[in-house]
Formats: sequence, structure tokens, C-alpha cells
Amino acid sequence: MIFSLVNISLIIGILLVLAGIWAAITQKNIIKIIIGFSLFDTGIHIIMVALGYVKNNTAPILDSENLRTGTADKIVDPIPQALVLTAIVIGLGVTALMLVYALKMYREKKSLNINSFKDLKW
Amino acid sequence: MVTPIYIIVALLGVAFALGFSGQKQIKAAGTLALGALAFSLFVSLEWLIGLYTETYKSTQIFTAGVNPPFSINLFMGTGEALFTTLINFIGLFGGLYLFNKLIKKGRSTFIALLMLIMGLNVVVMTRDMFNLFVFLEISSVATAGLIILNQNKKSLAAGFKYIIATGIIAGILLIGIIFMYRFTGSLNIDDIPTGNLLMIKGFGTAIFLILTSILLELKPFPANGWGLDVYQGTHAGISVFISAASGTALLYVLYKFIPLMSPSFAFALSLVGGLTFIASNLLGLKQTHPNRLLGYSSIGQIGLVVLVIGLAPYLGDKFEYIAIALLGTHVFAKAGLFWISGIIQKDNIRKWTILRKNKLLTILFGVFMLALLGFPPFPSFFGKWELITELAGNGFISWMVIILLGSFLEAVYLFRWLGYILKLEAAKKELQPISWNKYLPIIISAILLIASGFGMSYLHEHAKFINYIPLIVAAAFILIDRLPVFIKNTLAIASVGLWYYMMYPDLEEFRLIFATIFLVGGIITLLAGYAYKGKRQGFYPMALIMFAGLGGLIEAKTTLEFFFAWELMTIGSYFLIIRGKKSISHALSYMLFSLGGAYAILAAFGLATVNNTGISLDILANLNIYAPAIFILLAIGFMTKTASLGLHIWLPGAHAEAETDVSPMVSAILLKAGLFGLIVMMIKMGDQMIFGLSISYFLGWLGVFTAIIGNLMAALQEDAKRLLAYSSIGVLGYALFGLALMSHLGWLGATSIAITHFMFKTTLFLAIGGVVWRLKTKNMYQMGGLIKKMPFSFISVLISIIVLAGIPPLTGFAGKWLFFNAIMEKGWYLQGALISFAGVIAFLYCFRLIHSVFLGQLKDEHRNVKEAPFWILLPQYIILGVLIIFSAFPNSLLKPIGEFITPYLPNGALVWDGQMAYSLYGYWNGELIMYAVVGIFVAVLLWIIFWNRKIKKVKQFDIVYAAERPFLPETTHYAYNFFAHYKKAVGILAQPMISNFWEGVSEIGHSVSDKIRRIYNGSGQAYLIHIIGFIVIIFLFTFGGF
Amino acid sequence: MDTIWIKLLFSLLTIFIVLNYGLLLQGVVRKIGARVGRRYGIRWYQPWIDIIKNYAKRTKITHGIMYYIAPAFRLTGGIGLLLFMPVIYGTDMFSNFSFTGDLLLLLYFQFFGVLGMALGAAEGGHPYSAMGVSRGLAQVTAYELTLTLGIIAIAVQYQTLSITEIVAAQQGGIANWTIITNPLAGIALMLAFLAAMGRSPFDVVIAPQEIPIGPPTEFHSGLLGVLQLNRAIFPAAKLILFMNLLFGGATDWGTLIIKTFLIYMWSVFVGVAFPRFRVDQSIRWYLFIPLIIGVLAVLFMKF
Amino acid sequence: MSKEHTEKRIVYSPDGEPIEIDPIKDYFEGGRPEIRNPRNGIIEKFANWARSESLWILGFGTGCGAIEMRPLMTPRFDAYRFGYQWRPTPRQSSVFVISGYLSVKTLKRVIRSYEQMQNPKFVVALGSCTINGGMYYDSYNTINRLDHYLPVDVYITGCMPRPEALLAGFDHLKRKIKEGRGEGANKYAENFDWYKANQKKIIKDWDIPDYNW
Repeated sequence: MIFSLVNISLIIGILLVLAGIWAAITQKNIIKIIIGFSLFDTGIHIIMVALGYVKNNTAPILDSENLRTGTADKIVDPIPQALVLTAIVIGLGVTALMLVYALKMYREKKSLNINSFKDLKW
Repeated sequence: MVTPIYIIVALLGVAFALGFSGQKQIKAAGTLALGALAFSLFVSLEWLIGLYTETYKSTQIFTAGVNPPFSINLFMGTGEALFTTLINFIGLFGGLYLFNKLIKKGRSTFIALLMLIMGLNVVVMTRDMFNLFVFLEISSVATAGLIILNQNKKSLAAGFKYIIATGIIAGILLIGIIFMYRFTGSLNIDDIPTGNLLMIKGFGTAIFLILTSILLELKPFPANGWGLDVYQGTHAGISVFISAASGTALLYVLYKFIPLMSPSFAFALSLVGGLTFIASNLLGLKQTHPNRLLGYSSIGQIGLVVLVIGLAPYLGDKFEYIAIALLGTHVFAKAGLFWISGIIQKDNIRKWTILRKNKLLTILFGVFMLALLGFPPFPSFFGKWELITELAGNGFISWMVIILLGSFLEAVYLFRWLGYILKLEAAKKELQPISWNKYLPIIISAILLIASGFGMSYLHEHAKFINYIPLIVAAAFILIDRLPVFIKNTLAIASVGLWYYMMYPDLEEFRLIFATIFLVGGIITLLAGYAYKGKRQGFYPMALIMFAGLGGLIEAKTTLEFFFAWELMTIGSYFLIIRGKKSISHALSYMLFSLGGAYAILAAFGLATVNNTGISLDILANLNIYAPAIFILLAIGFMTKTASLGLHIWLPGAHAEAETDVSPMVSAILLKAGLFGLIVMMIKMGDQMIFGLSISYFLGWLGVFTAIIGNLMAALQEDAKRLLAYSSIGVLGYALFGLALMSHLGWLGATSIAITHFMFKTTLFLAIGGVVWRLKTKNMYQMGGLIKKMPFSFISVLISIIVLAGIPPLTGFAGKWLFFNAIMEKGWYLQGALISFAGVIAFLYCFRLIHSVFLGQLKDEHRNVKEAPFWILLPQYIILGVLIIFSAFPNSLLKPIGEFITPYLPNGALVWDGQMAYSLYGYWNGELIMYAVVGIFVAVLLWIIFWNRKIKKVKQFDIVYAAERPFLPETTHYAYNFFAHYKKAVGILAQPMISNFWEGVSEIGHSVSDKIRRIYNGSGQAYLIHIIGFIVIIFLFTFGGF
Repeated sequence: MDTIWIKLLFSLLTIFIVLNYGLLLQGVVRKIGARVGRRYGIRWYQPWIDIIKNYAKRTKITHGIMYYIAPAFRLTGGIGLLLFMPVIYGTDMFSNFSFTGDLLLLLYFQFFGVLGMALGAAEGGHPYSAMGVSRGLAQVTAYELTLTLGIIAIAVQYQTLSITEIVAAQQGGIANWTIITNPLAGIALMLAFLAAMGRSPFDVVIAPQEIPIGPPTEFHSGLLGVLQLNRAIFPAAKLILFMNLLFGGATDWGTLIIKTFLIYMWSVFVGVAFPRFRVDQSIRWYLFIPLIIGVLAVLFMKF
Repeated sequence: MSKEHTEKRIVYSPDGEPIEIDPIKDYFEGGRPEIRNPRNGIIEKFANWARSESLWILGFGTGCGAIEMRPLMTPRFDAYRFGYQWRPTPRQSSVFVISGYLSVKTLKRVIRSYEQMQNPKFVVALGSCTINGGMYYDSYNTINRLDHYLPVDVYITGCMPRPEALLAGFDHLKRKIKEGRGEGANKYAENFDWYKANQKKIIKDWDIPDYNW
């Protein structure tokens, strides 16, 4: 089934990754580049979640209830979700850092055009 | 035993704690941070020692008390211990170095530093892939924070490029990791099945993405513009962390993934490594910004290690030895260089002359640089040796070539830089005072570098037999460098003499002859050193390193020892040569030719191990399929030292610009090292054939043309020392020709020429050096008439040129006579005629030398010139005495040499009857000729004295001058363009075609470098495209798309 | 011991004979030259008078020690060349000191005097002297190559470097002479011989009007006298060398005189017929035709 | 040109020390010529015979009469047969042929060349100009009587004298030498002060030493 939830999510994720990279490569405005990176990150996160998804299973919350009812083996794999959470945190950190850089760069040159920052080369 | 988890605990804990400190307690906070780093270093070092001494066992640390894959596990083995030690070392000392700077910027920088080091520690230790990603990101973010330590537009731009590049790379890593989890259900490296799994769909892609992203973090060519910009843009102290610490950690990650690599990816890895190594060193050629240059070098070095990792399967149990030797050198040397750069803070390597004001830093700079280039006794020497040997032994010739080529390119810019520092016009400003916390890291890494060199040689099965005592003696002279010349000279002579004395009982045959030339010759030339006043700083350590190398060549029993000694000699002589006033470019070209030659020798020694066990020099005798190639490579290597045609362009300048007593050392003595090498090679290998032609036949012709061109060029020089230098080229051409004859008489001739060349060239260089010493000019046309002022130098030159020209009755004739007989025997008539033609051309420069300097018109300003200093004359007259004895009693010299040669080339030996020598064709009696000539001469002279009792001594202008009077000595002394007519007739041979050729090669190299480096156009987005393109290409390559 | 003294006596006798022969040759050749120019010419004994005249000069000056002893070098070179060579084949005594060295000794010993003279001339301080020496040396290099090739060809032919043996191999008639048996080597050597004799067209070294006779410009009186003695002996010795190499040597003084005279005529005729070469021209000339002939001679011998 | 090279000057040695140069004194031996008396008896006679039969002429065309010397070398006159030869350097020559008038400028060179010839040496003065100035008797820059400046052995009259006259003059010189009267060099040395005074009277820019060795 092509249009399963997993596949749709995967496709969307991949599209977001590509869009993010596209933005990062083509946009001249630093803020837009940062947005591109956010898209890229988000795409990856969606891919991760999609890969960890198992149809019809429950959330990976281990409590006495599902231990008792035996639905513990019905939960989805918790690791991708944990990974996603971590990745989001890290992505947040990176985005923040980028924004700080953008701010400082703007203060330095009064410009947010990435082409103004090509002094270092060769 | 401290559990390594405390490294994380300490670093992380202190980082959090720092958050509570205010700006007032910043010093305490900083100290606390350093303490945490010191603690981490202590822990990892303790583990390293414990594991090495086998008191500790490697341990797994499970977090959260659950087994993997459900928890993250860290592993502490020897490798981890070593790498975390390196990282923590850099962390601690890098922090110490930057202490003042970090304090100024506030606590957050300390936090970033701690986080960076913590991240890298975990990256090394972790066995979990996602954990790897997390901590890589932590260290990246921390690095990005550190990059803007100096907040200016350069570091900001560089930092931003760094973030977007690492961001993309991290994203790809993350995708790879999630795919990996999807296909294996585990994130633990140890759980993932090994083998050639790359072909399994999906999983292959996963592992590919992971490996490629790690590779990208190592800044492979060409996807590394972001890295270079960072090196250039940020503070050098930060570059240390990026280059030495991050690079080290990521290389270890790559190492951890070796079991997962498919052969095709390993191959891609080695290709990328090799390409990076060559390309970044090539691009370094045109670079003038010191930090960016170090960046190129750094990327190149890491590329080399990547190459080694890619080739790991073929390197067998030597793999780790090689990798650690290369990486260790990289870490310490690059850290040291970046730290020095941080002190100098000049944005162009031409402005680095200010470094010269600080002797200690200059020495350290030299140490780091030599270590980077793989000179002994630093670890990379052994690493490179093993690498080349293993590669050659496995038949990976192209890899060998790539590595040697890359190393050579690296040497070009590093030695150019060193030359600038040592010789460009000094900066006026003084260096700022340097605080101890900046000195200490540099000194410690230099000490560790040297110590690890000794350690690596101790670990090596063959290298541990290398005799380090001469080197240590030479190094000891650095410590007494402040003493006056007199004491140091005496000690130097004593130590060389002692060594010869100790070596003497073991010497036989050619080793005796050359040991005598090298060491006794060394003592004799060192005698001239007494003429110098003051301290002469830096001379003695380098001279002794050269002699240590020369002596080491004699002592060498294995190819490793030989190469070790060869490199040592090269370094010592380089520093001696660069002492000259205008030596900067000559010393560089000397070094480059020597290094090229050395690499040829290294390659040959590597190839010789094929089908052979061990590395004794005798393996050269046990021929394999590469024998002709080995022969040619060795011959090229040795001929760079004998300065044969094509490889000679370094010599004239280097010898001419050197100091008075250095010229004889590098000309009369050093060149013989090449000859010694050729003799050793030919004894072991005999002659070799290529395409059915004997190689020695080519060598013979090469010798002929070297002799002709060398002598011709000598005749057309205006500079006295340059003339002598070209003359050396010519005479060594003779010697090469003699060796190439591969016959008893040829070798006898070559050896006797080697000995007499040592003697007459020493006297000539010292005598002319003495003249230059007094006159302060080297141009012959500015001299003249000095016979009246410097009669002893004149006599010395007179006798020397008679020997040089081979005119009977002096001993130079022996060489000519032997050559002719050898030529007759061998049937190389045309070559023989041409070589004797070269001999006649020698008359031209001999006469020009003695006429222009000592005869003709005395210049007004030289009226009060005194004779050369006694200590410069003394060695000359010692040698002249020996020359006269050899002339009158030729069998005292030739008979023993003949006996040495007989075991190898028995046919056609001379028959001696007293002083009478018989060959197959002719005969010659040096003693009787001497008597006859002296007898006739004395008789005629007495007749002249008798008849001209009343003779009037006149002054210099009492000459017939077309009825006029001369007005100035300058216009009366015929010396400038002395052989104008000869130049007109045969000058076509004297065109600098070979210099032009090499200049062209250099020009092409530099322009290619300039073209290629344009890909780094400074745009971060272009760098992203490079990264993506790189991934695509590697993907296609790995999966057979290509 | 006795033989040494007898040898010395014979050496002196050799020197005496060759000296007088050399002077005679000078006189006669100049006479011939004059007759070619339809002049009466000098008296055949003029060279002796000139030497006496020079020795009879009352004053002399010196420019320094090398200048002073240069004539000694020069004459030693001439006498040595003569004495290291078997002058008369077959007689032990007129072979003088040829047992001490072979052809190569002669080849290199001829430079002994050249070098000494060059040094003396240079110390005179006269630019023309140095100029003459520089021309002379340059020209030597050029013809020496041809000479060496010729000598190698001959040495290969006879498989020896001993002149005595080379002469021995040529005994028994004109057909055995090297010039007949090895014509290429012979031609090469005879071309080299032209410059070796320093006569026109290769006399730019001592070009009288241009660089007033070059190296000996400053020499005079008794010192010039010594040089004149050498100027008699040295060419004669060279003639004897070429006779030994190419024309079968001589077994008695009569043959020697006839042969050497005829050999000398070769350079005289060339000199009378051709004008002077500039030094670069003569070098280029020698590095072309004679060199090719020399190379051919050697190749001919080799294959 | 010449003046600045005869005045004292200072040069600096390679070490920077000043050295005073006095050109005439430092470059030239100077001093006076020495009288070298002939030996007695047969040896001197023999020597004189040799000198007279080997006359080496300094080839220096001083005046217009030099044109008449060239034919001497030609087949028609062939002076070689009498033992005359031309030498390019005064060091080796024994006869100085002053060929006609002497300008003041040439006189200086002639004196230097003459002094550089070795004793014994002879002077042949050729043409009327050397005797009394000839057609240049009242010229502002030629000398009138040569033997005021150099000891002349033989005068040959004529303006210009034919080669035959020259040969005759040389013959005369030969006889004179054989008789032992060719002592011009000693005469010059004996009367050196007088000659020098005469020379200096007429040559104003005297930039050579008093005696040229």
C-alpha cells in the first residue's frame, strides 16, 4: 500500500529535507537559510518517526496497566521516538546558535546577505 | 582506578557549575575548568598506563544499568585510552594557552571548551551510534561557539559556514543512523553484523551515510572549504582544538567503523584520503596566510591517516603503528604550530621573521615542522617508513607515489616558510613578552613529540638498534650554544674524533675510506672554525647533526638505519647551508632536491622488501622483479647529493652562499655521501638491465655530460665560490662516470677522485673562503694581485688546481691515468674522449680562478689586506702535505683502495712494482716522475737565478701598456667575462636549460595550485554543494556507479 | 748507480741535440716562409743570435715570484715532455725517462709548462697576457678533444698506451705506419697538430699586433731567453711525439730529423696558406670537422 | 683624464679603513736608471756582435716617416736578412725607430716606451724633423731636436728618407754597436737629470713617473 501513513510521512519527510537543502543552497538571506535548516531538521525528524511507526500499536508508555493486560508487546518501538526527542533538542540548539550568529553577523556588516561574508577564501 | 565515566561527570559538572559563577570569580572559574580538564587527562592517562602495563583490563561501562542496545555503553580500551589522552592533553593545554583570552571573554567560553572536550571524549569512547551523533553535535555546537572567540567578521563568517556545513553533515549522519536502526534493530556498533554488507539494500545505504558523514567531518578534499575558512578565520588557539582534538576523535570513530566497511568503501576511503593529502598540500603551495596554510597541512595530514585507515587490511599488524605514529605527530606538531602562530599573529608567512627574535620558539617551530615532514627522530619518520615499506611490499606502487608526492608538496611550502623565518629581513618590532602559560603547552608538545619519536623507534623491531648517541651529542650542543666558539669547536672536534676512534676497529674497505673522508675530513674542516669569534650560535648542533648522519651512513646495517642517517644528514646540512647570507632560495632548492632524492631512496628501499625478509642492506643483493626500478630510484636519490646533471641546480647557489668553513663541509664532504650510496648500491646490486640496456651505461653518459656542463659553467662564473661549486659538479660527474664503468680501474679512479676531490676542494674552498673573508666580496673581478698579500693562500690554491687539473707530477694525474685505462678496457671511447675534454675545460676555470684572484692587478682597497686567518690556513696545509705524499708515493693511496675493490671487481687490477703501476695498457711511476720533474725544475730554476742575479723588482703599473700608462687597477685587471670568446663559441651548452626546466615545473605546480584553490570561493552555499556532490560521487563510487 | 749517471748524460745530450735542431728548424722554417713570400729571409742561424742577444741584455725587471719562475715551469714542461718520450726507438739511452710513464703522462704533462707560463704571464699584470692565456686555454680545449679521440683510436688499434710499443708496432716499412693503417686517426691527429704547434691559422694566442704577443708580452732579457730555449725544444718534442704516433718513429737521428722536418712542413704550409682564425672561430672549427673525423676514427676502431 | 688619476686620493679597505693612494709613488717603481757598464774584452765583443746582428725594432709609428718603415719588410728591401725583426713590445726590443716629427703628446709615450726597453738599447731617428724640426720647426706642438730628449744613436736625414737610406742608417748603427759605441742607455742614465729637465720643460701634463721601468 503506497499511500500508507508511513509512506506518506516518509515522502513528506524526504520532500522537507530536499526543500531545506534547496533553501540552504539557493537562498541569499541568512534567515531564510536558517529556515531551510529548520525544514531540513524537521524532515529528518519526520523520517525518523515514520521509520519507527508500527501500525495499530500503542504509544510506548510502560505502566502497570499494559504490563497487566499484556499489551506491553503491542507498543511501538520507543527508541526512534526517544531519538526524535533528542534530535529536536539538538536541532533547537543548533538553530538558536545560527540565529545568534545571524544577529552578530548583521551587527558586524549591517547585512543579512550571505554573499557579504565571502572574505575568507582560497 | 577511576572509571572513565568520571571524565564526563567532571567536565559536565564543572560546565554546569560555571553557570553559577559570576564575572568576578571568573579566574577561579577558569582555574576550576582547567582543573576538570586536568582531571580528565589524569583519568585517561591513568587508563593508558594501566592498560599498557596490563594492570587494568579494558572495560565496558553501561549507563542506566541496562545492557545495550537498550542503553548506551562506553568502552575503554587501549585505543580509547590513548585517544582520550591525546584529546584531553589538547584540551588542558589548549585551555591553558588560551586562559587569558578565555577569561576576558567570560565563563561561557570555558563552558564551550569543556563541552567540546567532553563531547570528543564521549565520541571516542561510545559504542552507540546515536550517542555518537549527539556528542558530535555537542562538540560541533561548542566549536561553533568557540570559533567566535574573536568576534570579527572573519570569524563570524567562518563560524556560520562551519555551522551550516556541520549541520548538513549531522543531518545525513542522523538519517544514516535511523536507517541503521531500522535495518538492524540496534544502534550498538558491536551488535551490527560485520562483513560485506554494503550490498544489502538499505543497510548498505545506512552504513554508507554514516561513514560518509564521518568522513565529511574530517574535511576531505574538495568538500572542505568550510574547514579551511575556519582555520583562517578563527584564533589559532581554537584551530588547535579543531585540528588536533576533533580530527583525532573523528579518526578514531572511523577506526571503530572499520569492521563495517566494505572493501569498495575502504577503497573509496583511501582514494579520498590520498586525494585530500595531495590536493591540500598542492593548494598549500600558493598560500601565504599562516593559519590557512596550517589548515591545508592539517587537512592533508588527516587525509593521510584516512588513507592509512582505508588501506588498513593491507597493512596488517603494522596498521596501528603507522596510524598512531602519523596521528601522534600530527596532533603534537600541528598543535604546536598553531600555538606558535597564535603568538606571532601575523597574517602573512613573509612577516614571520619576527619569530627569529625568540630563539626557543624558532627551534620549536623547526622541531614541529621537521616532525610533520617525517624527519627523524620524530614518530612520523617511522610511521612513513613503515607505511612506504608495507605499501611497496604489497605492490601498491601508486599509493606509495601518492604519499611521497604529497609529502614532497608539503615540504615545499613548509620549508619555504622556514626559510622566510630564518632569512628574510628581520622585523623591526620586538616580540611581545610571552607568558608561561603560552610557552608551556608548546614546549611540552615538542618534548612529547621527541619522546614519542624515541618511543616509536623503541617499539619498532629494527629501529630500536639505531644509534642515538651521536644525535644526543649533537642535541647536547644546543644546550651549550651560549659558550664561546673556541670551547664548542674543541668539543665538536673531540666528539667527532672520538666517534671515529670508536668506529675505526669495525671499518673496512669503502666504509673505511668514506668514514675517513666524512669524519677525519670533518675534523679538518672544523679546525677552520677556530677562526670565528663570538658564539656562532646554532652552527655546532647542526654541523654535528650532519656528521651524525654521515657517520650513521657508515654504521648503517639496515636500510632503515641508512635512511635514518641520510635524512639526518640532510637536515643538518640544510641548516648549515641556510646560514649563508643569501641562501634562502638555494637552501630551499637544496632541501627539495634532497627530499625528492630521499623519497626515491625510501621508495627503493620499500620495493626492495618484496620477496625479501628483513631490512638488512643485503636485501638489495637479493634481487626481485623490481631490481631495475630499485636501481634507478636509488641512483636518482644518491645523484641528488652528487648533483649530477639534471639534479644539480641546487648546488651552485647553496655552496657559493655558504659560510667559509661550511662550503668545504657541504661540498668536499657532503657530496661524497651520494658517492658512498652509489658504491654501496652498486656493490650490492651490480649492474641492472632495463629493456636490455645496462643502466650503468646511461649513468656513464650522465657522468660525462655532468662533467662537461659542470666544468663549462664553472669557467663562465664571475663568483669565485660559485665557480668552485660548479667545479664540484664537474668532478662528481667524473666520479659518477668512474663508478658507472663498473670495472676495477673505473672504481679505483672514482674512489681516488673522491678522495682527492675531498682534499683539493677543501683547500680551495677554505683558501677562497679566506680571501672572501678578508675582501668581503666573492666577485673575482673585484679581486686580483693578492699573491703579494696572501701568499700562503696562493700556494694552497696553486697546488690544489694542479691536482684538480690532473697535471703530473701531482696526484690528480692518477685519476686521469686510471680513467683512460679503464675506458680502454671498457671500450667507452667516445665517453672517454668527452670526459677528458671536460678535464681540459677544467683548466679554464682553474686558471681563471688563480689569475683573477691572486695574479694580475692588486686593487687599491686591498693594499692592507692581511693573509687569511691561521686557523683557515692550517687545515689547508695539513691536506696539502698529504697530497704531496700521495703524489710522490701513489701506491700508498691506490694500492689499498685497489685491494678493497678487488673482491668485487677483480679483473684488470693494477700490478704494483714498488711505486710503478702497470695496467693492461700502460704504466706509470709517480715517484720517479716526481723526482724527474723536480730535478729538471730545480736545475732550470738555478740557471735562471744564476743568470738573473741583478734583477729589478718593479711595481704594478710598470708594464708596457701600448706606450701609455694604466690609470686604475680596476681597468687594467683582465678578469670580467674572462672567457667571452669561449662563451661565444660553445655558450649554447651553458644555457640554463635545466634550471628553466625545474623552474617551469615549479611554475606549473604553483599555477595549478592557484587554479584549483579557486573552488574555495568563500561562499558557504558553494561549500554545501561541494558536500552534497561529494556524497553523490562517493555513493556512485561505492555502489559501482562508476 | 752508473746507469743513472749515464742516463743523465744521455738526457743532456738529447736536450742539446733537440735544442739545436729546434733552433735550426725555426730558422729554416722562417727562411722557407720568406722564400714563399719572394723574400730572401733571415739567416738560418738567426735564432741562435737572438738567444745570445737576449741573454746579453744588461738589465731586467721582475713583477714577482711567479713571473720570475714561470720560465722555469715552461722549460721544465718542454724538457720533461722530451725526456718522458722515447726519442730514438730501439736505443735504451735515447729513450731517456720514458719508462716512468706512458702516452697519458705526455698528454697531461704538456700542460705543466703551459700552466706555469700562464701564471707567470698573469702575474706580470698585463691585461694582454691574461687575454692571451685565456685564448690559448680556450683553443686548447677545442683541439684537445680531437687529439684525445685520435690517441684513443691509436691506443685501441695497438692495444697499448706505451709509445715504445706503438712505435714497435709500426716498424717494417711505410705500410705499417699508423697514418696508413689508421688513416682516420691520423687525419684527426694531424688536424689537432696544427693548433698544437700554435702556428697560423691558430696563432691568435700570441697575435703580435692585436695583443702584443700575448702571454710573453712582459718577458724580456734572460727570462725571454729561457722561453726561447723552450720554444725550440717544445715544438720539437711535439714533432717527435707525432712522429712516434703516426710515422713509425725513428731509429736514428737522421731519420728523426727528416721525418720531423716533413711533419713540421705540414703546419708550415697550412700556416702560409691560411689567414688567422679568431679564437671562437677556431674553437667552432675544431668542434666540427676534426671532431667528426675523430669520432669516426674511434667508431671505426670500435666496430 | 689624467690629472685626477695622479692626485692623491682616499679609498676604503673592506673593513672600512681609509687608505691613502699616491698614484705615481704607489703604482710605479720610479727612481733613476742605473748605469750598467760594459764588460771588458772578448765577451763584450761577442755580445756586441750578437746585439748588432739581432736588432729587434720596436714597431711604433711615431711620425709620418713610419710609412717608410713598412717597405723594409717587403720582398724588395727585406730587412730581415740583416737581422732586423719587428717586435710588438718595448720589453723585448732593442732598437727604437723614431719615425719623423714628434708631437709633444707622442713624446711622452716615446719616453715611456724608451725607458721600458732594456739596456742596451738604441735609438734611430728618422727624417729631418728629428734633427731640427724640419717643416715643423716653428710648430707649437712638435719638438725640434730629438737628442735633447733621448740619446740618439743614428740620425737619418731626409723628408722623408727612402728605405735605402734607412738600411744604410741601420748599417751604420750596426757598425757603431760592434765598435762598442752603442751605449745610449748608459748615456741616458748618466745625463738623466738633463734629459728629464728637457722633457719636463716641454711636456706639461707630466702624469708618469720620472723613470719608467
